[in-house]
Amino acid sequence: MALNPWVVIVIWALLILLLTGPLLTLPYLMTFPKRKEDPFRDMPFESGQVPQGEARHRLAMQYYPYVLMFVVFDVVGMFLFAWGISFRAISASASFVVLLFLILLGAPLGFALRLALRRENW
Amino acid sequence: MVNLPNTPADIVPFIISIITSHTFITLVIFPGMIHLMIVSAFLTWYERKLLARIQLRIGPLYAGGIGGILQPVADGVKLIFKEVIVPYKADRTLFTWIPLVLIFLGTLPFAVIPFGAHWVIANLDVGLVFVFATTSLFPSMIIIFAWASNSKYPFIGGLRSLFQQVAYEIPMWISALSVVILAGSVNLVDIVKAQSKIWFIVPAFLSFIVFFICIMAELERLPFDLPEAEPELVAGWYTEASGAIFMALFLALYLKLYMMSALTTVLFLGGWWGPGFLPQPVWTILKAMVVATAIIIPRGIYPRIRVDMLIRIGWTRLLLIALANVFITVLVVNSGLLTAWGL
Amino acid sequence: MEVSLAVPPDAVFIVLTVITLLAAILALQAKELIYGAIALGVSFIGIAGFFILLDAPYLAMLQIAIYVGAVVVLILFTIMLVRRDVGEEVVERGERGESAAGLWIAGLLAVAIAGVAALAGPNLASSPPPGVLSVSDLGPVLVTEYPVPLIILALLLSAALLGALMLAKVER
Amino acid sequence: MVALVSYIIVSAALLGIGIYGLSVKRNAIRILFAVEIIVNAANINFAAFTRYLNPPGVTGQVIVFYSIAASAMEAAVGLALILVAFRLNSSIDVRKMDKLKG
Repeated sequence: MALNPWVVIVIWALLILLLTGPLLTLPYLMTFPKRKEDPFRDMPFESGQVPQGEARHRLAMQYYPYVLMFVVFDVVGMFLFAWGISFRAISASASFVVLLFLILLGAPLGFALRLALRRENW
Repeated sequence: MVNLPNTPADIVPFIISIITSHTFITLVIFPGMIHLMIVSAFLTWYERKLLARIQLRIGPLYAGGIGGILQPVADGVKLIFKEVIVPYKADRTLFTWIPLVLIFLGTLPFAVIPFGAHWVIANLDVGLVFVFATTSLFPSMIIIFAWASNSKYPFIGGLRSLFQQVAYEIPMWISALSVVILAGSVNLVDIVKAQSKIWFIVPAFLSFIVFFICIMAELERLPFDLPEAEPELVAGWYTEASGAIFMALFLALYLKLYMMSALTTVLFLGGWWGPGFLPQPVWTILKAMVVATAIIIPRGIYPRIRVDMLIRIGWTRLLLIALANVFITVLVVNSGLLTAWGL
Repeated sequence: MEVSLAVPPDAVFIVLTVITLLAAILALQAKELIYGAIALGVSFIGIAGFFILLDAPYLAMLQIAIYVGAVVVLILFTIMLVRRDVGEEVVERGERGESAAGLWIAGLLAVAIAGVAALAGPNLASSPPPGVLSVSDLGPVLVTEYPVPLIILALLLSAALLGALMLAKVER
Repeated sequence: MVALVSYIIVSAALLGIGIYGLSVKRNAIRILFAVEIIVNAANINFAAFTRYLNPPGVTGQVIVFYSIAASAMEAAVGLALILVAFRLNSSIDVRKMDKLKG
């Protein structure tokens, strides 16, 4: 009896939910919704101080370029995987295109890193 | 095809036939649930004991005979019965259910990781990409959890975690690409089968180093544990987690540790291959434990580095080394140096 | 009585449709933008499910890794960069009438396309024909048959990276 | 089995949802959501047509490949634009972006 692997994965996912669901569902049903709000008990931890100001503050832009580079190189990575699987099936000259692809991306990567590393830009 | 029971007398043989089927055994017992529960509980104890030994302490001692090996069970019972405190003005729904999603994401990749030639839950053609796609969902879940906590330390820790995982994901993929080129497949079973003569750590040693550093960063382990740096951020993005929620997060992190160790084993350390006096799955688990030990030990030894340095290293050094290694692999494969080992 | 343990594709299809459409609606209608982003991610995962049904597992993984793994992260990051009180949807005067109009336009368009498709339905395939390429066949097609789009893709990626960085940079 | 029409209908419904969001929402990030939903509706069609009408070929899958890459880049640039708009206007409501109006 050979099942389609995707069906097995769906069964596996349902099994995980079935077994780990009670871990949080039971405490949730038993305690969370019924309790009254207690400002002292529910106070966010701030090393014993009373929290001041907004917790979800506006964050610094400093690392934004890295997230941007991640999005770009995610695409590159997924493409390279598609090429890597079939590397043995294609000729070396076809792989040259991929080399060109990477070289073309090298320059903007370097420039983006240079921009990102300068603190005064952000 | 299965015969559904027609008469009440057929029900017992029907259930037996289900339980003894290979799919059921792989799902529930061996690479599946029971094995994962035992190993992840063991890993929590193992880490505490190992770190204690490194720092000349004793560690867990009392619960359950040998060296307090039942300590995880005691911890679990304690945490389940503790009160769960949801911080003031926190987003209750997300705060409660994201830990469950994290456990789910930590467990799901085990479906495709082979522990033996037949000990794999689902022999998927896109196995490696499936693992990477699943692990790429961790950062967003962590930042959502941190946002939902409505507290300053978790928010800072969550952001650091986001940057860190994002910075190290790409080098990790690119270093795994060398393995894919060598094996010519992303099916994890095929990747292990391709290592029957030589483990990929030999032809792709640099990739292994890069991959190992990247999984240390992905797992937020020292020296890359900035998201949960104790002196600065109390406990990072899970500062506000308590009781059952904390247990769920803890479990998710250890499942991820085991998953990454097993993945390293499968990709670089020859998976189930080993001398024949032990069965295949034992070799996989042993090698994964060695990798896990190598991941844990630096926690007792190294200091942590600064967050901007960390991200810069990931993007400049590791990415370049990984890409260079892809080219080296391509050249080696094309030159035919590895034909002696059937690659 | 013999039954197949393989799940019928119809049931899977219906479940996926419900998840995808509901999540897409929620992505636009949820009060908090964070919930909207999560719903958008769920909707993308549902579409990945469609790709799996269509025997394109690599595309499904691509969809999850790029959309849910990267784009949703970027969206979450941006939501947290624009201040929280502004990130909230502000329902102002006049939106109700517009939303009715928008609903009409969108509904008419969708019904028109679906109607044309349904009219042509009997002529279209009712079940997928056999013959599927395996995962390893996507790569050669990408590299050998379409090299020029690949180079253009590299240029597009560079342009997007640099453009977004120069836009987001503080100007002095 | 699932008929090809079903995929087209799902895709049309997604397109409808996307166009609704595009025409009604005023929050720039929501508009981006709507655009992504529309792109995905098109992707479903490509994958379905290539599976049903061109069986052992993967041309449609390659198109989806590029489409996903392009729309990821579109999201990156779009979000950068939203950031700039927020910096200039301290609002991401598209109807308040009227600095160019005379």
